[in-house]
Amino acid sequence: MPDVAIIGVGLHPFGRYPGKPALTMGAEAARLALADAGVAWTDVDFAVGGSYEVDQPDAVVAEIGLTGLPFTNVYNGCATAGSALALAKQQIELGEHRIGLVLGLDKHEGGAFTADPTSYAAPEWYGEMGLFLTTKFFGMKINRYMHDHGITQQTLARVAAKAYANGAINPQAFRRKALSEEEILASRMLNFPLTHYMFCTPDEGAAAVVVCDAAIAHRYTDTPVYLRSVATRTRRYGAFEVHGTSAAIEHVPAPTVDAAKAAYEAAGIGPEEVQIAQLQDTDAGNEVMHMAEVGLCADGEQNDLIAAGATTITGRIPVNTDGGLIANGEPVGASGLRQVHELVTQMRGRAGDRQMPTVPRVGVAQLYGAPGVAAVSILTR
Amino acid sequence: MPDVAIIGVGLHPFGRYPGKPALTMGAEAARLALADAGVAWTDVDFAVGGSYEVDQPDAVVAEIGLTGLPFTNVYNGCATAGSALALAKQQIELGEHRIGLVLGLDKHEGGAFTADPTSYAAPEWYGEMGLFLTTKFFGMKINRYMHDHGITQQTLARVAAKAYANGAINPQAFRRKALSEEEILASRMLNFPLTHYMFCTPDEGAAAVVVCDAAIAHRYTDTPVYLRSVATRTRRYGAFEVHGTSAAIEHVPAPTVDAAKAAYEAAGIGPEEVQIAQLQDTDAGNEVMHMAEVGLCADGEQNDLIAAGATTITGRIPVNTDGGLIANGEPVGASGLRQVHELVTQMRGRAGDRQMPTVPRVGVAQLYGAPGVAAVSILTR
Amino acid sequence: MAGVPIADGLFTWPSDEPRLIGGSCGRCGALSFPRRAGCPRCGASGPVEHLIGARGTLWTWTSQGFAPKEPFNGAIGEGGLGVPWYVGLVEIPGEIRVEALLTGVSEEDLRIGMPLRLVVVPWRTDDEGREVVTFAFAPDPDGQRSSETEEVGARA
Amino acid sequence: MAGVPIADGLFTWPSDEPRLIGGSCGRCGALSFPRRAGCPRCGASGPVEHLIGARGTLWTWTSQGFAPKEPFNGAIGEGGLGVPWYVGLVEIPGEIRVEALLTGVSEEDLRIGMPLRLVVVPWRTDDEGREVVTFAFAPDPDGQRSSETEEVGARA
Ligand SMILES: [Zn+2]
Ligand SMILES: [Zn+2]
Repeated sequence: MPDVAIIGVGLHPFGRYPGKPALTMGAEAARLALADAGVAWTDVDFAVGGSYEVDQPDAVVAEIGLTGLPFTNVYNGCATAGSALALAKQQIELGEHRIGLVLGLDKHEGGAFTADPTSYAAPEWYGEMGLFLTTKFFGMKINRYMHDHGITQQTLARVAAKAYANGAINPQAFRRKALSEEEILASRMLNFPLTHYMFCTPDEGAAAVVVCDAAIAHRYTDTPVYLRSVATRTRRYGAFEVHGTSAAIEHVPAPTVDAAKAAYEAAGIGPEEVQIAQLQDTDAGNEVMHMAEVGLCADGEQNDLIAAGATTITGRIPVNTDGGLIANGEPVGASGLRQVHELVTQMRGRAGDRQMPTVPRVGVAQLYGAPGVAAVSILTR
Repeated sequence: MPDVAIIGVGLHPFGRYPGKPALTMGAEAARLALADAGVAWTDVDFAVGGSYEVDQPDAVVAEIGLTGLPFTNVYNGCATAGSALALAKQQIELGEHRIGLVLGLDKHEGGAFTADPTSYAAPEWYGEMGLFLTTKFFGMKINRYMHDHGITQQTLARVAAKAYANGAINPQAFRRKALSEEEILASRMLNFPLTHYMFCTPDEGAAAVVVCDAAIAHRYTDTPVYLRSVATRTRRYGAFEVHGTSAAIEHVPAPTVDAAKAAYEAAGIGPEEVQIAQLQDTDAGNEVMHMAEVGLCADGEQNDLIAAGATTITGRIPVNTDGGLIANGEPVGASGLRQVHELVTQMRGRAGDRQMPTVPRVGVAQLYGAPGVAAVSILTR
Repeated sequence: MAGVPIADGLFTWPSDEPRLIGGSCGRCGALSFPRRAGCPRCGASGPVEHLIGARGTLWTWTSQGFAPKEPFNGAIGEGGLGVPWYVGLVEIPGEIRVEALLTGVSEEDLRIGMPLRLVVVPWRTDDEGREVVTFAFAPDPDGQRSSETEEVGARA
Repeated sequence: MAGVPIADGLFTWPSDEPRLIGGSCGRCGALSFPRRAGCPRCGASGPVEHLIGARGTLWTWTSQGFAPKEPFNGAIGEGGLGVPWYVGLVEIPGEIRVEALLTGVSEEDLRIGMPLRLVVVPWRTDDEGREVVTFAFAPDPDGQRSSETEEVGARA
């Protein structure tokens, strides 16, 4: 079965672009990724797209060329990029196609998401009672985690401060102003223990990745990065999840734990080998919990690790080196491909001011979203 | 590489169900398909969902069981089921999974679709001028086709009358009243030459299919139907397509032609072997053109074939034996799986009043939708 | 108290001792709330009605520092929810954890493990002038803290 | 005629002989309308401006028997579009086919192959009271029918 290589990445920086359609941003990201790979669009065999706001990202072919290729759109909330990468990987592994484009694009214009609870299998009264909100779930999840494992609110502030610090040295970030832990703690309390500056915001942007059969990667690049595995999982009965009206007392791990286990196993790589991680930091609490869920540390070790700077760019296991969701915002369909863009950029040693001192060999990207789906990808160079 | 078998199908009849959420209909269709296959949900390794109205059909797990399985949502407009089947087939062929559920569900409450033109890569002025409509494209396409190939409006009326006649003997159809060709021709002209009764309407419903590695199909059924191939394609430059502000003078075939060619080739089966067809009949003109596009006849032969009853249930090559979109309506995400439901039902000889006299061995299902995507699947028993 | 429940089949009403109406799976025994058409663990259809215990402890909680958007239809401020308001996951011992609004609490006295009891509270006045009621959990002075009350961590 | 175009870069205006503004690909030569950031055939970026011929023939057409919904913002009825109104694909010989509203036509005289010419027509009055204009195609008494005028089929 062919290995899969990433030979090009492209990013339309995340932020606010009034009047600029999502598909236009998507076309720009696609062009950048193709140019980075040195691949002509007419040589691409298939494509996969992901977006929340745009039902059919494949419509981008009107902008980048009507070549007739198969172009499948996928959507799994915040984990969309995981599903897209998995599908692309499968198509190359089957040998039917050799070169593919994976594209994410979105445009969320201000404010939180609104939706019909019944479209998420939640009852109508759940929405009427004001419970159909993702952020309050994150507050409840980290509050219990802090209780069980002694994580402090100071640790949450440190995570957010790191995100803004990384954003400040990333020319493509949305939030480019460093914020102190004090400023973060003093900002408005949104969902105890999470303050305003501990959250990311929905925004706009696009990201693209060109993948190919690893056997032909050398034609395009001297620095291929290999997509070793992608695993996606939904929640099991007993996991405490978004939009859950109830949860079982029997406790089972979160879907990220299941996805990570499957991804490590498929890659033949253990979490102790990971040198850089991109984790879903919808808020600072999520980054803390996801560190343990993907096996980078044991539950409760985060206080000391983070206080010691282990997750900063010069630390032992840098997390969200480009500022993550907190500094980049989250255009849902594109967010996970921004993670891959950053891993590839670091693994190629091209991250500029935010380059890790030692170019990493093994990276992990993790996504989590409503209504309880996770994706974990392992990359190596 | 494993062959892929369909071992169960389930249908929540299409129609209007005020107050009933799409996911509830999806859960019912999934249960029916699982019961038909004799498979427990806990034995299903993966799932694929498709829907227009519900962003994340995977939320159905709250109704049918939180087993933690990977559940990918896909969306390619009217061709969604093709993308979903293709993805399911790939996962089984890769050998990672053995049993999968493919689920489509939707709930369109009255009226035509509205959307933002820029989400389909069409300019804003195109919508402001009233051009962002799919039905007028279908009127223009069949009008030119009639000009080039001598198809008559009477032929269009015959196609619609056949759809209503088949619907009348299908207990699960939405439109169950036979209509005469005269009534169809006399109904209001919507988009010349297409009258009101020549069009399908958006509605609500769900359909599900259980697929497995053919090597284990005998554990579940004596009448497996094999999914020989699925091909999906987008439009090429030169094809005359929905939401096109312009078209090239150089003419290339429609995406259905490309998808059909790829599907026949992959299946090792030619169009002359097809004994039953389910074609995208968004309107009667589409059925006429799609007959030729999937190779069931040459351009222009439709007048005589249809006048002779060749596409009726007792004809040489029955088309849309369950009444198609015209008699069932189109819940977009579910529509293509209804086609598969009907092919499987006919191939098992269980279609009751509408059963073909000779149980068919080879069937084709074809989908086409905005902004110019097509899917063709080949099934055999 | 009178009033129309916010939804049918959600809690026993009218009642002096209202209970939440859950489902119990005939195949695997899993409990769920509210009762659905299928079992959330094994997928078996038709869980049977199960009245959930009215007393429990707070498993986790958070505050809600901004008013929710549609489809929220309760009142905010005077006579309605305060801002911030509070929501928690309440563990009913040996049964299930239920997500619910918390009433009669403040950030200062909320503690994981504190005893709570089910109450039915006014929610809104509907278009026909009827009082709509819903369920919430309130501090239970007669209850016991859960056995795992010790907080490992401290607030910053 | 005065008026503000419905969109920038769509047609040359004001002008006695307006032309649609298309794009021509520097790599493969493909034409497109309107001009986009990329070539719809090969994907090369930056097609250059190409003024499309103002005369053509009707490649196909249909009627529109119901008023379109938003984002349609023109007038229906008095002084606006009639119902039904007409739309077609107009072939500009040797260049491209353009989708457009048809004006000054009725179902009786519409024929595939008939000669048409570009016109700029009133569309609506905007919020500031300005007349907005757009493009359409109208019968061209000086034009030639296309060479493939023969209709194989007949209307029912
Ligand atoms: Zn059960
Ligand atoms: Zn070109």
